[in-house]
Amino acid sequence: MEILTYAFFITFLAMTFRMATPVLLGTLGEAFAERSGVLNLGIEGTMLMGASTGFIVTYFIGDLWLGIFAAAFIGMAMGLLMAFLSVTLGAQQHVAGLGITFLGTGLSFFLYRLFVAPAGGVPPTIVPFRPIEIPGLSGIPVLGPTIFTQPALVYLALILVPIVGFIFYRTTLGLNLTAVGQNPKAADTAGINVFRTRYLCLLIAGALAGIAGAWFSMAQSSQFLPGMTMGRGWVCVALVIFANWSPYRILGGALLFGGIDALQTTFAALGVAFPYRILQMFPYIFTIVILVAVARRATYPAALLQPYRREG
Amino acid sequence: GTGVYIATRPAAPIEPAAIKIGFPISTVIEEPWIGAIYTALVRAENELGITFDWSDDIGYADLPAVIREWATEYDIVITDSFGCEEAARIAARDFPDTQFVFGSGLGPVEPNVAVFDDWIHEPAYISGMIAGKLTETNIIGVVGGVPVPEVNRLINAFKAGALETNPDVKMKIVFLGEWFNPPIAKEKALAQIEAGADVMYAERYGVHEAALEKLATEDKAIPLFGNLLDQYELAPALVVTGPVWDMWPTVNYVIESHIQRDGESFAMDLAEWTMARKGGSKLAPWHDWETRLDSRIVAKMQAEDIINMVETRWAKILDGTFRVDIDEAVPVSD
Amino acid sequence: MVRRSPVVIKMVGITKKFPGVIANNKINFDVRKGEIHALLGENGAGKTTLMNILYGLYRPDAGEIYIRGKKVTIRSPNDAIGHKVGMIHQHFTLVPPFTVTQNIILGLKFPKGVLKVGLAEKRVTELSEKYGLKVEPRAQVWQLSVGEQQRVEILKALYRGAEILILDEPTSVLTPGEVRDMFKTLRSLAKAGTSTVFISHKLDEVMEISDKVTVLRDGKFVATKKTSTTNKRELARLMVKREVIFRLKKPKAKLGKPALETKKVSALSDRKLLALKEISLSVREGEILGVAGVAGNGQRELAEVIAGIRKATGGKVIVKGKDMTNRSPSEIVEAGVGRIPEDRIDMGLIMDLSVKENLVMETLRDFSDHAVLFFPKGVFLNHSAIDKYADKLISEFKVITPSRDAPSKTLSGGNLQRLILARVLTRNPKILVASEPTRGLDVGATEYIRRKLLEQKKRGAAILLISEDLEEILTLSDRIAVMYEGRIMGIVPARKAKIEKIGLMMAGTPLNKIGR
Amino acid sequence: MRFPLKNLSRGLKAKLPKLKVEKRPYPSLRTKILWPVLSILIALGIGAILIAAAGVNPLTGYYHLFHGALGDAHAISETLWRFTPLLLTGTAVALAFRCKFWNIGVEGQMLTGATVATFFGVSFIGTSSWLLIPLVIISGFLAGALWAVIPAILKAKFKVDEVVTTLLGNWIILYFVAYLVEGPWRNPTSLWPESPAIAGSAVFPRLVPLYRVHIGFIIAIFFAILFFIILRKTVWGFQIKATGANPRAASFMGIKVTRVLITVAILSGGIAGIAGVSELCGTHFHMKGLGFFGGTGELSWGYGYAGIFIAMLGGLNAIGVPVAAFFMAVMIQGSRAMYRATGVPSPFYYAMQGTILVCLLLGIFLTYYRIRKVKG
Ligand SMILES: Nc1ncnc2c1ncn2[C@@H]1O[C@H](COP(=O)(O)OP(=O)(O)OP(=O)(O)O)[C@@H](O)[C@H]1O
Ligand SMILES: Nc1ncnc2c1ncn2[C@@H]1O[C@H](COP(=O)(O)OP(=O)(O)OP(=O)(O)O)[C@@H](O)[C@H]1O
Ligand SMILES: [Mg+2]
Ligand SMILES: [Mg+2]
Repeated sequence: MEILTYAFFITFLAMTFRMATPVLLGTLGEAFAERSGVLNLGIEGTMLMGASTGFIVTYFIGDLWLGIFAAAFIGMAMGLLMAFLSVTLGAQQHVAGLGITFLGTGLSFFLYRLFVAPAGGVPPTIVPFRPIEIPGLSGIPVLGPTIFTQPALVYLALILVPIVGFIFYRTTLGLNLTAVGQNPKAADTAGINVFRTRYLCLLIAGALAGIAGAWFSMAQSSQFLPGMTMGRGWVCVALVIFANWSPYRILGGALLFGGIDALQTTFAALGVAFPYRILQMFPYIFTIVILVAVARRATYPAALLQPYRREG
Repeated sequence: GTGVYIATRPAAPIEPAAIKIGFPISTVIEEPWIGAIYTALVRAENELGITFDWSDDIGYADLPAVIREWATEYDIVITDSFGCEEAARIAARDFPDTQFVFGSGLGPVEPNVAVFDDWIHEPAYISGMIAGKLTETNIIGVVGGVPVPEVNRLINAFKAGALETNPDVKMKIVFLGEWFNPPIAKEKALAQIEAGADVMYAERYGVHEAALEKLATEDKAIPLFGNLLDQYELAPALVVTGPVWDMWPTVNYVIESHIQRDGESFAMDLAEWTMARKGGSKLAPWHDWETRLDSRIVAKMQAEDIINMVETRWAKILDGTFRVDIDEAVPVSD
Repeated sequence: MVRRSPVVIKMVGITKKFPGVIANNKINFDVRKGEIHALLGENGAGKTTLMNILYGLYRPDAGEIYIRGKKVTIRSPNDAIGHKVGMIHQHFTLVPPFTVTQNIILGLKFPKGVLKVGLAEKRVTELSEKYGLKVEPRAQVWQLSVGEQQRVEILKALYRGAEILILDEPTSVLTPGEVRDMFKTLRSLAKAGTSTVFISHKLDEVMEISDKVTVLRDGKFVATKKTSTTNKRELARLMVKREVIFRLKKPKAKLGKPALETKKVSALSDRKLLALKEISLSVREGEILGVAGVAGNGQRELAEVIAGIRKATGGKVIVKGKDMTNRSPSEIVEAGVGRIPEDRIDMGLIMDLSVKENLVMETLRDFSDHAVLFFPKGVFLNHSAIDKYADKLISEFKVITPSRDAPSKTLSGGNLQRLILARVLTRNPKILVASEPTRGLDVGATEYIRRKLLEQKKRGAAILLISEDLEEILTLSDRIAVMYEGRIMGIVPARKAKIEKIGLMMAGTPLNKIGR
Repeated sequence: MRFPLKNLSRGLKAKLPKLKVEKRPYPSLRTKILWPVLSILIALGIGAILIAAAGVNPLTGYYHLFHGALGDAHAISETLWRFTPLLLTGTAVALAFRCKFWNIGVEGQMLTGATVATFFGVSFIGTSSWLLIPLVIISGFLAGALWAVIPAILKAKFKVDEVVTTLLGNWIILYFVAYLVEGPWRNPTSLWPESPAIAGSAVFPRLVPLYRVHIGFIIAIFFAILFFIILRKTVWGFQIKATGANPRAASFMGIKVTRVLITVAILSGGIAGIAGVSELCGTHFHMKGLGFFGGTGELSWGYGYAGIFIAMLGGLNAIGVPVAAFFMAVMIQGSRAMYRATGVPSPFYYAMQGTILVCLLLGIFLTYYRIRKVKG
């Protein structure tokens, strides 16, 4: 089998970026949540809500960006719920997050059934995001057909990396939210509204997770199916630790994960004789290995998992 | 339990309108295999006046219990029992007066379990023949669901058909390992297209989208072959045809037998009713192919005189002079 | 000058209730411009609460606040900062992984929300030079000493243009030398017009630095005095409403064999830095060895190594002649060591468990000594024995609790400490390691606990007393060891101990370098 | 000129009563029962909206729900049959959560247990039930325990967050199981990917002929009682509670927290493994591959995740967990019956599960905090 060819390499590289995109979006969002001290295990359910809402809106209105907007919006609604549970009520973050995921998993399918009734024939589809060539850049060898010929959401995810980096390291918001996640009492004393900051971060996390979910139904395919995010939300939870909560490392982690995923997908598609089920295990095993490797160096936000409540 | 067995036979023959069919299914109604049965039941409802209820997403763990529940309420219970063959049969045994029709890989059971499956390898073979003619790179891609016999025999038949018309064809075959994963199916199809496949057999959803994307962005026209249902709507410019499963003859036959036997149950393998000769399997309709399909595909089809080839061969299949072999081994890429 | 300057803060009739206590009861409190105003009172008198209200951390249940003559509502620290009020908490509110500058600009507005770190660093340097608050703007806060961290806190307030500075027990974490430096800073700030509220229990300091003193007792306002017209004795009486026993009588005890020895013990801190450097100590039966020093100089690590919850990286811990280095906590308890940890709430007790469960925690084996069915000893708990035991201890140590089954978190601070004492002392330990046994407790509880410690000594226990409270060390110990940066600076008999000498040692001068 | 929105909102705020959250130091038993029950009622109310959205009268819907779960012997048997794995996974999770070992991997541990049990169940055909049933149970226990103890060791030794490792473990074993049943273990006589049937002597006997409740039910009850005894009566249970409440303090007071963590992981994973065995030997009789949507195993069907919900709903409490598991069994069985009777889409149950959990968190909050109106 012609593995080590230029064409294969291009296919693999281009797919890497696509496989990385939802994980990148979700993990960037998770970084917001966790940096502010909230572990958001609701990301998988939020993604599914994004996938279903984005699809439904696009299906009826026919505008992709409106669909993305709706996915982000529903993601924010899920983030709001998460914030209400974990910030206002101070519930166990693990449990609140799992609750959100349960809810999102069920509700996404429920809504789809409600609005897009099953016909028993071919499933309804939309015209999804298609690759866009960036003028001038798409001609560059290797990079052109891989990075610069992708659906808009890939560009969105990539552009978000430096933007998020800028927010985290160069703005008051970034300083504030990091402080809130490290020492909420100190942040409060310094005049930062801990609650508002955490709400904001969870809203951002929700919006990004919603868009990440929409990727599956609106770019990587053209239909919605229950559970179609395939556990990518959980991967985000692992990657953010791997990346030490830094957006640039998140990019690296997402590409690494996407790369492994793409490698197993391309191998399988080209008929390389290796049990594909074993290949499917790789990204998860790999993530655990990486976690073990970085665990001692991981500098968790000190207030992660701790609800903040002002006494008195 | 079904209550008391009534020994006296009703004087009047059974009215179709009095027949209640239950259709509980383990998977979801969106699944194309289920969709084919559903479509036939809707037709039976419209044309014969039977009533039917369906319920999906039951799962194989629950299906036997649901079979028990539905057995007392319905005259005929149609279901898919692949994942719980034994348990489903044990459940059916307790209700000898209810007619069961299982989508199953195993045989029928006296007195009341009839079985069916999608035996659409014949149109799959023909589709393969077309594909063999249409490919220029001599590479055909296949994205399949799970390598189970009913999938394997389609892909193998498709491959045999392609090899007949084009002995140089190489097949790239990949399985998703799932029945539903359009995003990954699309990526796998894209990888095959990048690796030279210029004709695709879309056993599963997602492949259409890959081809549509290639058409939209690179103006590449990749002929597609659907599966199970008439899928031309998914990509009118690209879906040439594909094996289609028509459950109507089977459903019709089961209802007729039920009436003829005065409601007494029977056991048989309904396989022949899903094959070409009884109209249970066919090629998806052409739907004005000359206008809807991409002009390049049309040109190629006209040049190769595809329609003629298909019609000749189909006639041979119908009159029994051509047989498509059934090969259920897991197909592998060349 | 003081009298003429205008009132900048006026708090009238402030009341604040917490479940079970009235922390502030109709308190009136005024501060003038440029004044250093001490706020004095026992533990729990309500000083911190009153200032937290001024700083917007708590909302008062009743009362009014006027700043510079205008009535204000302070909903949050942000509002307080807007009124140019700055507060330095007793427990610092810094973000450890941030740099000094990042901590200082935290919460400030920047144009378009984009940080200008370089500019901020320059201003920090200017300010720190102006007021003699030496810090490195780019250092990460977790690497700083406690004194430096306090300077960061003060700079933080000044950077925000604070004209009213609240310092909650600022000196409790400082060496005598650092205290002097800080007073210098406070005076220069006052000269520049900054008003300071200075909270302390320490009468000497109050007399030295303040212009005025307000005394609180049990959440109520007692009096405001001009410092120049009052004295220590009067203030002490106002604080506690009775004559204070400044010294307990130390009982004589027969000195026995060395019971607890450390030989060149070294250990790492949580941050993996060397926190203990070859500590050698020896405590004899019937003796209290006090360990003095400013917090964070290795006292905690020392107690934890002996208690068996921190690994010694070198050296030996010897208990009654037996090497017990790096043994498990249960083995160490078994060997007769009683441990009163510094952190009652997070270490000494499990707040979610009941009073009785906390009482038997260290001796589960004694309460599982019966076989049930075919299960051997040590599997099932003997609940009736536990109940009896708990009732006995509760009455013996006068622990006030709704019931033996009440969660410990419902107990007051003093009772929590009694609970620990009951658990530890009832076993008559041969050796006792007590860290900050009276921290945060009021006079009654403090006296009770100190008496108990002296009783144990009389009984013949060897006691290692670790405390930041120098007065406590002087009151109880027979010998005093001073720790600085993980080393023992020297050991002196309590009788001969001079405060100045100990102060020098606390600031890092070894005993042998101190002249007579 | 700017619209004085700020003033407007200030003015509004002044008009509205101010609310204050305060802790109830001692919630009474009444409060402790009232709020969870009330929150479930609220959840059922939201559920009614979902049912109505599907065009069904909520009362009819709920009638079918409860009738379908408890209406006759068959329904009760089905509910108890479903209760069996739910009680096991709920207990497994509750035990782990009690010592703050956040075991999200019960789903995977179930599969591991079932996988190893399949190996023995298929290999030892012809062995007597008296030998084979204990063998599959013990082997399933050990396998589940192994799958849980790895994250526990990683947590203890390398400080790797167990939430993530247990979760990823679910996916690893899921694909491994798929590999086995599609490849080396594939049943040659079955068309669907599954292992050969386990020996008849490994099949869990039914409690009542024709009804699906099997001895797994007894085993589940056994572990629920064991959980109760451990927590209330044993030294180990005491250590688990102490470690969960404050590991630092527990270790200070001589409890070997690492040992407690590891042993808890073993029992938790073991019980989860038995849940898998029970599903294998009581329900499926073949090891199954991926579920239809690929996210869970056909055999475990999300019971492991439901266990988390049950443990929380039951307050991690030895009495609450069985009650919650039963409630859950009724909800699943009933909502499926309702769907079949009325056509309310089947995902209703999942949406309901999330809704209940969310409402329950609110209920827990209101148990321990009170919201009071304050003046001025
Ligand atoms: N957040 C709180 N919740 C409940 N009670 C509190 C809280 N803060 C303080 N209290 C109680 O209010 C009273 C006054 O406490 P406060 O902290 O103001 O005293 P203080 O004068 O600062 O004492 P110390 O000298 O120990 O610092 C005490 O009885 C204390 O237990
Ligand atoms: N949330 C709370 N609930 C009940 N009591 C509290 C609470 N917070 C503080 N306290 C009590 O209020 C008193 C004062 O608390 P504070 O935080 O000022 O510590 P402190 O006693 O001043 O500490 P230190 O001994 O270091 O001076 C202590 O007795 C403490 O136990
Ligand atoms: Mg105080
Ligand atoms: Mg104090």
